[in-house]
Amino acid sequence: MDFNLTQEQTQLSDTLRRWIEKEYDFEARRAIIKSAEGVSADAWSGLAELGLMALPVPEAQDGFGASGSDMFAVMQELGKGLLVEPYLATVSGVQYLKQDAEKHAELLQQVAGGEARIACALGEAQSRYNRYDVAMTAKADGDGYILNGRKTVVVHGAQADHLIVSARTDGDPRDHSGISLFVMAADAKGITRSDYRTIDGMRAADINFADVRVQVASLIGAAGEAWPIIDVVSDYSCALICAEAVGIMQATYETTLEYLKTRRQFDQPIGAFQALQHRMVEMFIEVEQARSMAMLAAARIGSDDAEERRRTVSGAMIRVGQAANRVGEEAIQLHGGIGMTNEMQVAHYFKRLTMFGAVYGDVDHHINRFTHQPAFPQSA
Amino acid sequence: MDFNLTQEQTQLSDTLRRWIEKEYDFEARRAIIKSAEGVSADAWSGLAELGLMALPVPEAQDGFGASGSDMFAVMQELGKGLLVEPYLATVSGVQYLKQDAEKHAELLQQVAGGEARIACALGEAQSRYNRYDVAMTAKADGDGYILNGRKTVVVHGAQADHLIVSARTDGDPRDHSGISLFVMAADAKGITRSDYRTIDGMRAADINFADVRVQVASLIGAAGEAWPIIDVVSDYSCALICAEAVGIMQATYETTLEYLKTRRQFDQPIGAFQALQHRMVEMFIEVEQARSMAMLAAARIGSDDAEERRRTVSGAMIRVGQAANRVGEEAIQLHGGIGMTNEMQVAHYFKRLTMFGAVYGDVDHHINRFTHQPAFPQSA
Amino acid sequence: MNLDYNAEELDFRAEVRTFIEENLPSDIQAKVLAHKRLNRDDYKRWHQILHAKGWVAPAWPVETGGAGWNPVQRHIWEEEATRAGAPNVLSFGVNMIGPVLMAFGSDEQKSHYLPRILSCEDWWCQGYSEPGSGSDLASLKTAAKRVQEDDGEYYVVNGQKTWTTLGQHADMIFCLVRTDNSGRKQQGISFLLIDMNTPGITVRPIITLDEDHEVNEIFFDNVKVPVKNLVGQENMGWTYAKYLLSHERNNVAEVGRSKRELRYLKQLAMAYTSDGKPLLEDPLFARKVAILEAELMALEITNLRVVSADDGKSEPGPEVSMLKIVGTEVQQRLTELMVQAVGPYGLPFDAEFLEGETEHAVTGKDDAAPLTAAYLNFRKASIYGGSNEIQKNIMNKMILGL
Amino acid sequence: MNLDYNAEELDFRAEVRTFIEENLPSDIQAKVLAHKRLNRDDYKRWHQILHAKGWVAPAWPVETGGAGWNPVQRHIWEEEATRAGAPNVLSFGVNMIGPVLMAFGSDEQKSHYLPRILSCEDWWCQGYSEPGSGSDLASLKTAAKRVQEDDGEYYVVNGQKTWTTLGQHADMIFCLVRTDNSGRKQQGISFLLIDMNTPGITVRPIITLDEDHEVNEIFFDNVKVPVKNLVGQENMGWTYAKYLLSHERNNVAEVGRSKRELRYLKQLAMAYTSDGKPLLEDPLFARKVAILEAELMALEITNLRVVSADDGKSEPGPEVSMLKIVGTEVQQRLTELMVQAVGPYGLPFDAEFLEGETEHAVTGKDDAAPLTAAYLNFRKASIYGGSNEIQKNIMNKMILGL
Repeated sequence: MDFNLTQEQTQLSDTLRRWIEKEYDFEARRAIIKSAEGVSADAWSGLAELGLMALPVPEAQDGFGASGSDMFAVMQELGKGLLVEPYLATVSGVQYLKQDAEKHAELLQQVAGGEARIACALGEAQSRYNRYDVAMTAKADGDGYILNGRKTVVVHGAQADHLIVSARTDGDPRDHSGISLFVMAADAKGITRSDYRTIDGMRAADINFADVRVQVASLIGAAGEAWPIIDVVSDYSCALICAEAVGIMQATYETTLEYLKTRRQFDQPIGAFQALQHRMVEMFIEVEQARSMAMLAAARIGSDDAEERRRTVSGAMIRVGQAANRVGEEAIQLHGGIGMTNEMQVAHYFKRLTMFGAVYGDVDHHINRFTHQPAFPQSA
Repeated sequence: MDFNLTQEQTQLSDTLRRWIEKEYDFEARRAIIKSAEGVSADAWSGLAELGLMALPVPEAQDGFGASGSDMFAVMQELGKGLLVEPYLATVSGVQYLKQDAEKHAELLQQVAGGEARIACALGEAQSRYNRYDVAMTAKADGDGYILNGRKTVVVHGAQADHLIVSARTDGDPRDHSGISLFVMAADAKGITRSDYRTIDGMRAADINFADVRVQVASLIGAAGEAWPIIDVVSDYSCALICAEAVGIMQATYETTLEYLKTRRQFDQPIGAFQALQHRMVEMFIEVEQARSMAMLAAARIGSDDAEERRRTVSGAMIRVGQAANRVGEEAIQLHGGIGMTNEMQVAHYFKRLTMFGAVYGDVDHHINRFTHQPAFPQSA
Repeated sequence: MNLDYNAEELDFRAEVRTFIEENLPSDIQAKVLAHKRLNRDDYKRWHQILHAKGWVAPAWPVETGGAGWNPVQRHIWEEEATRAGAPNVLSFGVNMIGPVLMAFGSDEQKSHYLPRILSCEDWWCQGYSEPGSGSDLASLKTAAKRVQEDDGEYYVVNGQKTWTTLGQHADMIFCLVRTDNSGRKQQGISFLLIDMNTPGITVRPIITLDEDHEVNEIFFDNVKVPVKNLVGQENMGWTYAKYLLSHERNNVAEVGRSKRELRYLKQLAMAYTSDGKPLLEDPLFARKVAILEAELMALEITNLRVVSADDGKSEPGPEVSMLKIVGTEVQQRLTELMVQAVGPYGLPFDAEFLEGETEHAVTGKDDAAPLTAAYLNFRKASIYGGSNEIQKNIMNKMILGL
Repeated sequence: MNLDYNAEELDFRAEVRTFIEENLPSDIQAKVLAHKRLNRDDYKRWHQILHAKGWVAPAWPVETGGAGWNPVQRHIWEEEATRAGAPNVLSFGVNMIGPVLMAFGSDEQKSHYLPRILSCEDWWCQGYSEPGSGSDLASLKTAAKRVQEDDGEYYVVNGQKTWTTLGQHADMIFCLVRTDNSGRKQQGISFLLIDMNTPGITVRPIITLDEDHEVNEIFFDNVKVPVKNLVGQENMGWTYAKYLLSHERNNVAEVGRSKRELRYLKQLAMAYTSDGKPLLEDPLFARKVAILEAELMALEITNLRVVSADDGKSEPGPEVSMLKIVGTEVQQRLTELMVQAVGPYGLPFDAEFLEGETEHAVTGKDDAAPLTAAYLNFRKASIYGGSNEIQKNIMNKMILGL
């Protein structure tokens, strides 16, 4: 058993941290958010040079074939820096492509080289966190399919040049079977994207598909059998946002602790008040418990035991989700008014933590998933 | 609008409080609990002399026809004194008899005179908090019924001389219809009672019914139509245990506050520590919020609007139930080791608060009931 | 013990309800109900409608132009107004400086300012907090030095105030300033009325985390204030400030507003679905709503207990701190559950829609678009007006005595 | 980062598991699993079984008769033993006085007492707390005066200790006593070993709120203790006490026990029904179990992180306080949910059944009968061994530095 990062992981983390301090500080980030694109091509190149794009790509496609714990280390640092680049979207995309890697080797190589950005267009207006709730259709037509429908709140949907899209080739809207996955150029004919800001400094888009024609070659996995792929890749993404959230919470804890040491009221630092000390201890514990669960999830996302993977990942989404809520709200309360201003980094940590479960499922969603695992009555 | 007790209510409360201080202090109570009977005939006479037995009985049956808020005042005082007498059981029994008062006038008069004690035998091994889950049967036979079955954890079942019993004259075990209510002498042939202590100083019994024959005259209400009666009387009992719990919490709060003022550690009263001060403020708020809900429930138990009554009573069981848990656990923690000893009144407050929902439904039960009211989507 | 309104109170409620139905402008109401941001004109318009009716100052005596309502009437008014979606009447004039002037102001100050508060000719803001003094208000440093000039005596004010709510719209500010440094920090504070158009005043927006411009920093650079704008006596300002804070209790529990928001939350949870079913039918979500509803039911009674014990004359007790704590917790929890109710639709941030610049949200979900911003904004509720930690300190001192 | 056991560790686990399966007496196991009360003989029997195997003192070096296991091995042992339903080996000898004697005891003390700890010939108890000194341990008052008598030098001890766990069974007690009043309260404390059979010692039961006799008051009335029973130097006892407290970290998170109890909770929630369905299928109950399970999963990793960072030599860090806080919260919550699971069956109190005097509970529900008593009993977990408030103070000082 070993809970330390490997030497390589530590090295990459350190390099990444230094890069963020130099290239992606508060002001730089603000400028990127305010820009028309909402993301930074320079930052993308910079991250690619550090090896972040090649990291999750299989070695066969010019990548490094990173483990879950490698990604844990990276996401934690990206969290501390609150990066708004389409990294998670792209990495999740890579996971989809990996399920059918030889077929999609070219795109994987492009990602590894920093030349492609991917977004995953899975959610729809009615689907909430249930990725099997797919109304969008893909109709077989000659040597391909014709897609019609609308995907909503697709994170970085307008910043990607490739989209991974779920559509129904068979079955009723909430059937688990009959769902297919396609990868396509984001500017394919019939696709229109409506880009907007998100409250946590990112971008998302609603994407309309009107008679979009794709080839059979764009399928990921077999037609109609995408659900197990979506399930496993969503868990991968969950583990990554847990790691990211741990990084944000660590930074939130540190900045709050620092504030309690320096802010003076009633002729003493406010950290001298015992009621606040105990609450800070509780915040520390929240971060450590969340870190433990995020580490466990990262270690299990490659597991062959699908039920154990689901249990661990949903357990992590529960525990990290609770911590994200508590740590974020408490940090603002302990900062008082100053934490309410957009000038303070802690406000941005808070916003990101607030949106922790908005894409991959909130605490209740994962409680439901956790308690509906067949082994729930026995597990411990 | 008036939130004060009336002059009569205040007078009764004061008299009752003085009586408890004199006749039912910690040592007296301990002796009663240790006694073979587990309750005190003297105390019962004393309470009857104060008018407590006549209080809930209709005026037509020699009672005072008390309102919900009269009972609120009384139960609050009984709570502070942690009385272990079969008062709630008897008063609940009175409510059942009141549904068919002329028929059961004699027993009501006996209760008013302090000559009868009643227990309500509704729960069964499988029924948990669902009083419609009745497996016990009553089979029509000539001019009466023959009862067979087993009632469990009947509070003061062995101390009562009359029992009110639910049994199924029709339908399947969990049907709402087909349930009938009977009142009978507790020593009727075929009844065997197994008496035991409860963790909070009371008594309860499992009661077996083997071919127990009762007359048609012992029916309360119409055969097979007891469910609405059980529903309304259970709400009445709920409102009363809420009031009792508020009395206990008030006493718990006061004794804990006193302890924080007198117990010294690190050369100061432990109440000088801000972390504990804030927690005591939170305890104060819990008690006041619980009191408000208990007052509202007491005011609404006579309401003709059954749904508003259910909503208010279940709302009270939710809020008071939460408070009972938080106040009890926090009082023990703030007392430290000394609160763990059976010599301390606070330990007994805690035990009673712990068992708050054990008979009439825990917080989850009442959340389910609250959220399943037809108007839940609109109420506020 | 009787928890129902009497006939007179029911009549009053009916009157109030009818008036609001007939007079609340529907465009303002729509903004409030939809959690969109109000502008200066929205506030002024509603203020002037109430002024015309004589209802803008519920607690002021009739002879000063107020409604002269008793505490229960005021509660009914607040409940009905907020229930219907009326904006709050801004506190700074009616509930804050008004009562202070009535109690401590000169006759000239009363006759000049009070009518202008009622008519909204003067929009007031508050100059209490400073960057260095948040919870520890008495440590304030903004200095006022008394000087004699050719045209009369003045205070020259230098320093900075912060968290000045809607100060960008204000005509007047009431300020705590330091006129003496020699004694305890609570001594040497004076209470000044300052025209916002005086040279030397700079208002700088503070953009909050929801990207709203609601609060400001105000800088004073040799601002000359005539001595007649001193309230009461020099160096006695702390007394007046405490008086004001103790009267800042008006509708502190916000029960009416929270009931309205609870209904809105339920509507959302019926409209938004998971797995094809309304979210309100999900036991886990329904549970959270039920617990909150029970808390709010209790708060309503707790509030009424405090209100009905209020004789309108004596100082409000520390129970007001309890109303503030529970009231803000309920408000915050409501916004939190609304964000949860809309799931992924909590993510988009549509500033144009919030400011009323577009008719519909970019996502098409107009009901969801303002919610996360509202949640973020409402974190202030447990911080301003005396943080909930300060309220606990007050309750500890005044009730518990630890 | 690798969260799995290596092959060596897996082998060790298999060995441990087999041993427990083959050697844990089934009657003791049954009591533990059913939350019934253990008697003196139960503890001794298991202790001696482990002693025979050489496993009674996992952390002691092999040369002193210990198992000499590393922290991960100890963790595996604790996990397996508690999982199977083995009683804890009593801490007072093996984990508390043993390490103190190894570090600070005289050669004579070591050679006499250590083997008797391993064999359980001496049952030890702890004399730390006094009625006036709970969290503030150093304020203790029990006095020891050094006197010369004909047959040698003695300490004469007068005073009172309290919360002495299982002191009614003990042969020996280690005590903190005051030998000097002149300096700071932490100075002037000495560490004595006292034979419980010495004249002048009275043990009085404290009955806890679950009507159990687990703790005691111990009175010392002119109790003569030979000076050779002083550990280390006079007036240096606080140093040894702190050393002991910092080593009282053994299995403080109680992960193995809590996992066993979680499984038991789920069994209960499958056996007890509401509306004809197992309670575990009620979304509200399942939710509480899931949240607790996730907390316990996290705690297991947090615990392993601390364990794997422990080199077995340096002082354990304040992380141990975190394990204590979260560990006790989980344990308490488990007992709370068990009580909730059985509904009305939490109410009956069947002392005879708990003490093993009857085979079945009076209600027939043997599984439910002990649960409320266990819940009540476990409130102690956040109080003793340094209350969770004290743990937070420690963490604040050592980690946060506020």
